[in-house]
Amino acid sequence: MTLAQFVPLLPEIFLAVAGFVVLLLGIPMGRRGVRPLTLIGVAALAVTAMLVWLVGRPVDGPEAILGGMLVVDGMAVFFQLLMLASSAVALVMAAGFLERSRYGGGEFVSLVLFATLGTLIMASGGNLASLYVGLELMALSVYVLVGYFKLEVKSNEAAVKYFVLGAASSAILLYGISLVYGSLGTLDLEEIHASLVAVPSANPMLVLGIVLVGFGMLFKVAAVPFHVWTPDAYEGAPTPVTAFISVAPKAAAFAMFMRLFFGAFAPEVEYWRMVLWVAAAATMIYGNVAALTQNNVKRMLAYSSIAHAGYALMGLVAANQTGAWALLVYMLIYSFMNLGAFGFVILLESKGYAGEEIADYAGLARRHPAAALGMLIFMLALAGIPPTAGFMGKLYLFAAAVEGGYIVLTVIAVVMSAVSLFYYFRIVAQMYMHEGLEEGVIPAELLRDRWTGAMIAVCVVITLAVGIYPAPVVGWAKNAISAFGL
Amino acid sequence: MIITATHYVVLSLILLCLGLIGVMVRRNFITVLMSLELMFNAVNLNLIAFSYRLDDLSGQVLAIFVITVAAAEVAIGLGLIIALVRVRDTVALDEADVMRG
Amino acid sequence: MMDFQYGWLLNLICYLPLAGALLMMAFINKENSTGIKTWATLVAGLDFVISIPLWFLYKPDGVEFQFATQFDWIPSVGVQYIFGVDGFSVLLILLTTLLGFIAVYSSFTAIAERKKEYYISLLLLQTGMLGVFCSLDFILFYVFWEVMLVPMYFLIGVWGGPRRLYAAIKFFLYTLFGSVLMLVGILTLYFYNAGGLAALGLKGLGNVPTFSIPYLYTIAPLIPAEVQFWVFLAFFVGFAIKVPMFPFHTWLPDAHVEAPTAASVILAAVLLKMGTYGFVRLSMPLLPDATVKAQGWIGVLAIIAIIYGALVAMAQKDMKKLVAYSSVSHMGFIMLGLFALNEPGLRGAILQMLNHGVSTGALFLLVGIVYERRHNRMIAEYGGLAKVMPIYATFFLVITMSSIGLPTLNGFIGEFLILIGAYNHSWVWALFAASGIVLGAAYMLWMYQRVFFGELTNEKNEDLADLNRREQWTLIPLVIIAFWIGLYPKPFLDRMAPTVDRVLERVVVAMPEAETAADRVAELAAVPGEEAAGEHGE
Amino acid sequence: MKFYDLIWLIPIFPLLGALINGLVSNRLGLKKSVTDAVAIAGSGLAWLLGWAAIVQWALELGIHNTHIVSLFSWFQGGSLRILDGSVAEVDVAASFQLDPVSALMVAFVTFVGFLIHVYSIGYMHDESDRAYARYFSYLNLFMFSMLVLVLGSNMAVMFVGWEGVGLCSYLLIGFYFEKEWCAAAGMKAFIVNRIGDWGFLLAIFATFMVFGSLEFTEIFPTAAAHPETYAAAATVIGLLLFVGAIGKSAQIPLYVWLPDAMAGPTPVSALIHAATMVTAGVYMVVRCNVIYRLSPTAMLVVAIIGGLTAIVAATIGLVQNDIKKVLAYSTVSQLGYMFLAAGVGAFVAAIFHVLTHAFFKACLFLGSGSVIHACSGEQDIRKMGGLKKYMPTTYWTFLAATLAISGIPIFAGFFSKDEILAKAFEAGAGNLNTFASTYYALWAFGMVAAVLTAFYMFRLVFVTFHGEFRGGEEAERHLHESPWTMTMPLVVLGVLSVFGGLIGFPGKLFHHPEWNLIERFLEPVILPIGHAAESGGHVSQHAVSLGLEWGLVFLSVAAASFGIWLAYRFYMGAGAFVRPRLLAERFSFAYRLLLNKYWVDEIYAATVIAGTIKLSRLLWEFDARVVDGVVNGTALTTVGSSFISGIFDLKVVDGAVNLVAKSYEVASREFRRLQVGYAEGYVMVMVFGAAILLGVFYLVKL
Repeated sequence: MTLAQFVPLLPEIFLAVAGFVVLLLGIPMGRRGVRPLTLIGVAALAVTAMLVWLVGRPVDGPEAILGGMLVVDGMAVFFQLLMLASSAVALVMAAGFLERSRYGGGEFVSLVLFATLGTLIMASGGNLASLYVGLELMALSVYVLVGYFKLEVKSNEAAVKYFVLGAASSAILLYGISLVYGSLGTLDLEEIHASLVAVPSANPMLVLGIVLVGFGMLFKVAAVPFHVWTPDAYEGAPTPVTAFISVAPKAAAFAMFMRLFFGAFAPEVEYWRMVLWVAAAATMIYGNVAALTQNNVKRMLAYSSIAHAGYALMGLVAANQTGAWALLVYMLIYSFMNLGAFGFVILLESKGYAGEEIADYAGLARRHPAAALGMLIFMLALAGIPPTAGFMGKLYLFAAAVEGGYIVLTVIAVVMSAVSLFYYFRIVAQMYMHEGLEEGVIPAELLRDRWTGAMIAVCVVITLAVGIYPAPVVGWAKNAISAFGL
Repeated sequence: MIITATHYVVLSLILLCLGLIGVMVRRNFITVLMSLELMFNAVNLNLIAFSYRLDDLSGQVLAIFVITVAAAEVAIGLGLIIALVRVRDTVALDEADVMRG
Repeated sequence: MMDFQYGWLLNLICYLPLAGALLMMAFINKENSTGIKTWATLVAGLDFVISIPLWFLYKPDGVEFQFATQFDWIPSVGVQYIFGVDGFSVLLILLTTLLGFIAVYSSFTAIAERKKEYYISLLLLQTGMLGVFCSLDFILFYVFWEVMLVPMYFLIGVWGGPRRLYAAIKFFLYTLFGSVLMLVGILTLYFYNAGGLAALGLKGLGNVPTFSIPYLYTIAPLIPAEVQFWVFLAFFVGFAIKVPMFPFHTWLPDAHVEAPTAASVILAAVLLKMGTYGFVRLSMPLLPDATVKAQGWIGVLAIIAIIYGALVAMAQKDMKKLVAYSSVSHMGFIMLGLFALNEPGLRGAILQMLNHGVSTGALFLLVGIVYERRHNRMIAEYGGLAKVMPIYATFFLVITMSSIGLPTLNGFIGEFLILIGAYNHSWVWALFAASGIVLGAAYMLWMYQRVFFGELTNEKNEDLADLNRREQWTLIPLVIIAFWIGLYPKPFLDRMAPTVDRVLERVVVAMPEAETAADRVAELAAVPGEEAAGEHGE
Repeated sequence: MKFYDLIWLIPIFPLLGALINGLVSNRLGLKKSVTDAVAIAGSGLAWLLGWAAIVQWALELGIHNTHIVSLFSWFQGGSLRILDGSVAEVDVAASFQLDPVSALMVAFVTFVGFLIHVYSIGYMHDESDRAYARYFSYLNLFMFSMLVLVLGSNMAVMFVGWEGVGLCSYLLIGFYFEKEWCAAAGMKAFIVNRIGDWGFLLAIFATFMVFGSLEFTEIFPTAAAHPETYAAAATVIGLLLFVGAIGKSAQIPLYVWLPDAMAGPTPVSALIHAATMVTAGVYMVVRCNVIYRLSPTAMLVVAIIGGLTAIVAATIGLVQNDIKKVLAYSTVSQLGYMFLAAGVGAFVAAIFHVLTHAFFKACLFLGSGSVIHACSGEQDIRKMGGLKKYMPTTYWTFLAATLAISGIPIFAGFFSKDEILAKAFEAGAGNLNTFASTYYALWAFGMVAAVLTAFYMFRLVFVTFHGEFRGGEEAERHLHESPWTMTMPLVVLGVLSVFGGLIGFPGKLFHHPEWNLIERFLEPVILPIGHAAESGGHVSQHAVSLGLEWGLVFLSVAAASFGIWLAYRFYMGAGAFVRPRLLAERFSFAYRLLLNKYWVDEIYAATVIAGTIKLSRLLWEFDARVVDGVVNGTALTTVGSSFISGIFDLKVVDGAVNLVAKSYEVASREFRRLQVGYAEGYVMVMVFGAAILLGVFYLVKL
């Protein structure tokens, strides 16, 4: 056991240390500390990213660390960089919001860092144990983040619900893991895969185990019927937290999903594909339809993120090369367009409170044309209208499903994505086609917040750039998933 | 009679279900926490039983992880309970329902 | 296959409006309305001017696609950026640039508020439409196809009438529903050409994956009938909604009635052509088998549209709605011509696309002109206008005549060729379709009479100003084109010939062996005349 | 200089006139004098060039050579597989042809047209400059279209003129567009004509499908060469063509537009609705005589429709009191004669009657115009009378024309009408196409119609020009003869209606067939059919003996004289107006029937028009409610728009109909109900959901 073996582990180690440092610094600085700590946090994430890049780059084939506890391969690098970036964006967006709130910044930043650390491990875990730990690290930090505004009724309530459901689900997940362990005698993904390839087993215990693990993952990606926590958690959590949990943890969950089901359980695909098919269809339909009549933007975006999870699941159902890299590309695109959308929710303030009602957007185009344009772009992207990245992301997922021959699923998906246009454009219509001067409407004001603004700009750029010239991202993703023998 | 892994599995399954039902039906947050603990321990029972039968340590290692994590979980849970009590002085879960639909 | 000479010109034409819009967004203050107008007019005008060379540089006897540009866009999935046009798209591009310019030029006084956004939307819309006509890669095509919708949504939704929000979202959703299904069709085709569709047990052709339309043309004959059927169905929904064909047409009246004049003009003149363009460019040459099988159904739908649209138009009280329904009828003619699947039919249909663009575009302009003066489109509000607005009445009469297909005007040539084509396929089709020209005359002239003739009853109309110079200039080009096509359509027909041939040479292969001359003469003898011939024999 | 190569210029002159008057003079506000100059030049040049070309052609090339001037290829539809399996090019040429028929038509169209232009100068001088220019540009435009119609060397070009004259008549009938009913009449004319055009178009397509060409010089020889092959096709084409003719030439059942067309200025009625346009149908049938001769059915239909129209229209004419209405119905009836002629294979007679009719009917209309002009717009003959002494020229010309139409020997009408009746009788006697009895009946109709014609025409003359003026002193003071511009054409036409008929002198009766100039002139047009034996269409010339021929002549003269005598008894001298009133009371129903023109207009209004409009309203409802609702599933837009725009009411009203909308809305609400709001509930949802998934899983797997 030499130190050299720990080198590939540097990013995680560094991030953990950084997390503690921030935590400690946070105690004396209190509320004043928000921005400096945020900067430190971002710096830490940047350094981690650099380390990930350095560690990941020399790797051509996957490299197992600590006896296969963690695996550094293309996919891990892709997801880790993605999650570091999105966490950084979320952090910066949060700064101003926290300052305006009456809660300090120290714990917040460190919690985000720890959650990110958890997601990193989820993306690179090569063993059920390490994956579980990563998952919990992420989950526990997020519970706290959701309840961060501990004296706000909604925030607290959201945390409570999320916590109870999350705990229960992770128990189920664990139970599944235990059954898998019981029937195969190992927790290492490689070995599981190998043994399943050797003898594709119909052992009911194993199958049940896989299915239960699947349930656990479906909960994390907020797929029907395990989506129930999402709307409340998203609505109740402080908006920057919502922005954060809607991207990094979700991406991580999908990463873990792929590790488990493409990596380990691939040979059993015929058993779990059907479940995922149903879940995917149900998720797309439920998410989009339930979103139609929402009037709270955060809640609407929550349902929309459920719907998007449904689209992403198509990649898993297809279970082919295209599906795999399409999922990667989609996660990247989804993260930035979603962050951007939430960025505006953060900035919008109505009568001293966060402007969360759709009506608060009335006439935004008149008062802040640039902002309205930005929001328009994100709405188009979420609805999957070209030339935004959202279209490209969906395109590949649909392609994957068609290639797999799941025409019905694809048709459901496309029809539902057309439906989704309707509720996204309710916001657009408010911004452009209402004066915001009607009776009883006091339009919300857009706060001046350079940091958040800058982050939104970044998201806009990425959303458009990837939409217009997706080639590099696609190429990268394609190489990244070479790990799986799909 | 010989105790086989199957017995443990059945037992753990029962425990798991008890825990789940507890979470479903109990209103008191603290009881719910305990039910959750029950579920985790069902898992642990499983893991240890298997690891014993397969005579492979990784199961027990995981079990230890689980215990630790469960502890952390409880800590957070209790924290939330305190917060809950502070904002609307009750520990009844189903009274926290301002958000719905 | 492709001629890359002057490829830059096509790109320039397509992206100039976009560039113009961006510059306007960046540099022109939204208060400076003259600046905005001048700039927009300048850009649109310039775009038209630089598109004129296409007319002369296009070589009808040259290779299939000209002015081409081609490079990899998303190499890892075989998406390419392919621009290129044949005679057919050249004509539509010219139509687009001309009407784009007219639309801008006609909105000076009509649009009072949020001018900047308005002209930006118009310019963006133009880039979208031109892109559709230029692109020869399925994904590229699809991208432009949807990009187009957004500015139109805003044009209707922001500057439209009282029910604009409804109309706008309806327009958007209808078209979107169609196009997403089309996307599924595209992907199926793509994978069939490449690896195949695993779970359906469809073995693909195993070619290198590509979305290039010219390439897919070459594999069209290899596609089995059932695949063709499903893909055709997917495409059909997309295009039929856009056309719009009979059961899918209801978005059209709403969109037209609520849209501002310029938007109506563009919508009628260019957007509706997208659907028929799709049929000619994609469905028919790519899926000849399914095309031939669908011929009967689509023909019947088209005939229903012709008569149904005309009858419903007759019942309208709102001028714009009347013209909108007349579009349904006219588009029915175009579909009929296309699916007669013979040379005159196709030529007539393509020519009729231009005619409809010119005539109906002009009609919407004309209606818009009185609407601008009186903010009322109800036929009942008018009457006797010929007395106060003679010039207006004259223009309106000429356009009316062109739209009801009076010889020496454009409408006649199109309808004549379409009908002779239809007759060639089945005299029953022609029998019913031709009744469209009677009904057409009925509803148009009835409207004309109620609006322009009779006593000048409504005193609100007594001091209506006749057309000013600008308004006349928006109409004159259209009138000139109407007469040009009516009197000497050869240049147009020559340019579209290669496209028509391409479609036919593919479709004809799929056709069932045509009956021998004898049967067909007998079939004709089976209509009246037969017993007479008998008696005559005695 | 070869004028016959410039025949394409003949229509161009009037077109230029129309353009100048229509576009320029309004803009520059030119005086009437300029307008006159332009218009007269337009029609005059056409006249001169036309005659020059015809004469030169007849002399240099000979009437047997059809002369074709092809300008350019108009439009090309590509190739098409026609019925006999061969492939034909749809390539329509803009080309004109000069042959006996078109020459004859051009000759009198340009001439009469010119006269009526001159007449109009006097008649329209009260109009404002603007309207004046508009009138003349329309009139010139009409000349253009009419000339294109008659000169066109293929069906497509002919159709151009065909529709063109329709447009012009629409514009001219609706000339006084401030008057609701004028505009309405114009529209009626156009739409009814369109129904005819529908047939014509289909005929064109059928022709192409059969012969692979639209050029007359290619179609007819082919058809004539192989009668059996094309017999069936000829029936279809012939009947479809005739639908067109019915529309344009106002035959039963589409004649209703012509009487209303009298809403236009009187010169227009004279030119378009008497002399030229309405005879286009006859021209077309004669032009296509080969087709018809191949098809007994078509011939019979043409003859029957013609005969019926002749008599029905005449009966209506008996009781009308509007001077122009009477003339209108007489026109319809005369057109009936022409079709009767064509139907019995007497195509020459048909054209001959077109010609003479052009003379006397134009004369009559112009005369009535001059009367109306004098009576300052009054058209009711009951308010006239005794005009003879105020306007002699008008009277004498009018009388001449009346004698002509009634078929009194020497006068133009006599020769043509007599020939038609003779030919009808021959058709019966010769048992043409085995329809002997029918043709006898039609001949009888013709005879009766002749009596009626003579009666109502002289009724008109007596009531208008004889007796006492019944219009009151005020009006009487204004009575005056019209200016020379109006009387001059009257005189010319009057003279022609007296002597014009001689060109068709029935030399046969005097063993000198060659005296019949027109028959010799038109002979080349009547192509000999392949094997005359089974072709039918021809009547053996000796079906009727010479004596019988003479008998027929006297019979028709007698008929005419009887009609005149009757009119005299009814409307002249002591017991004037008594008998008619008695009759009207005795047979009051018949009287009202005729007075209301058999209520045909009312019937059409009640059935066809009302039906169409009802249907369209109904379909609109259908469109708004059903199609919009269910078929397209405007679901979201409905719920949606109601949300966005807050106009729930409006949308959900017609959205409530549609199921999808509801289903989405309901689904959305139901789904949201799952989100109960408290944790335990959520766990339950999850557990049940999981259970369902497991169920699916096991079902699908096992």
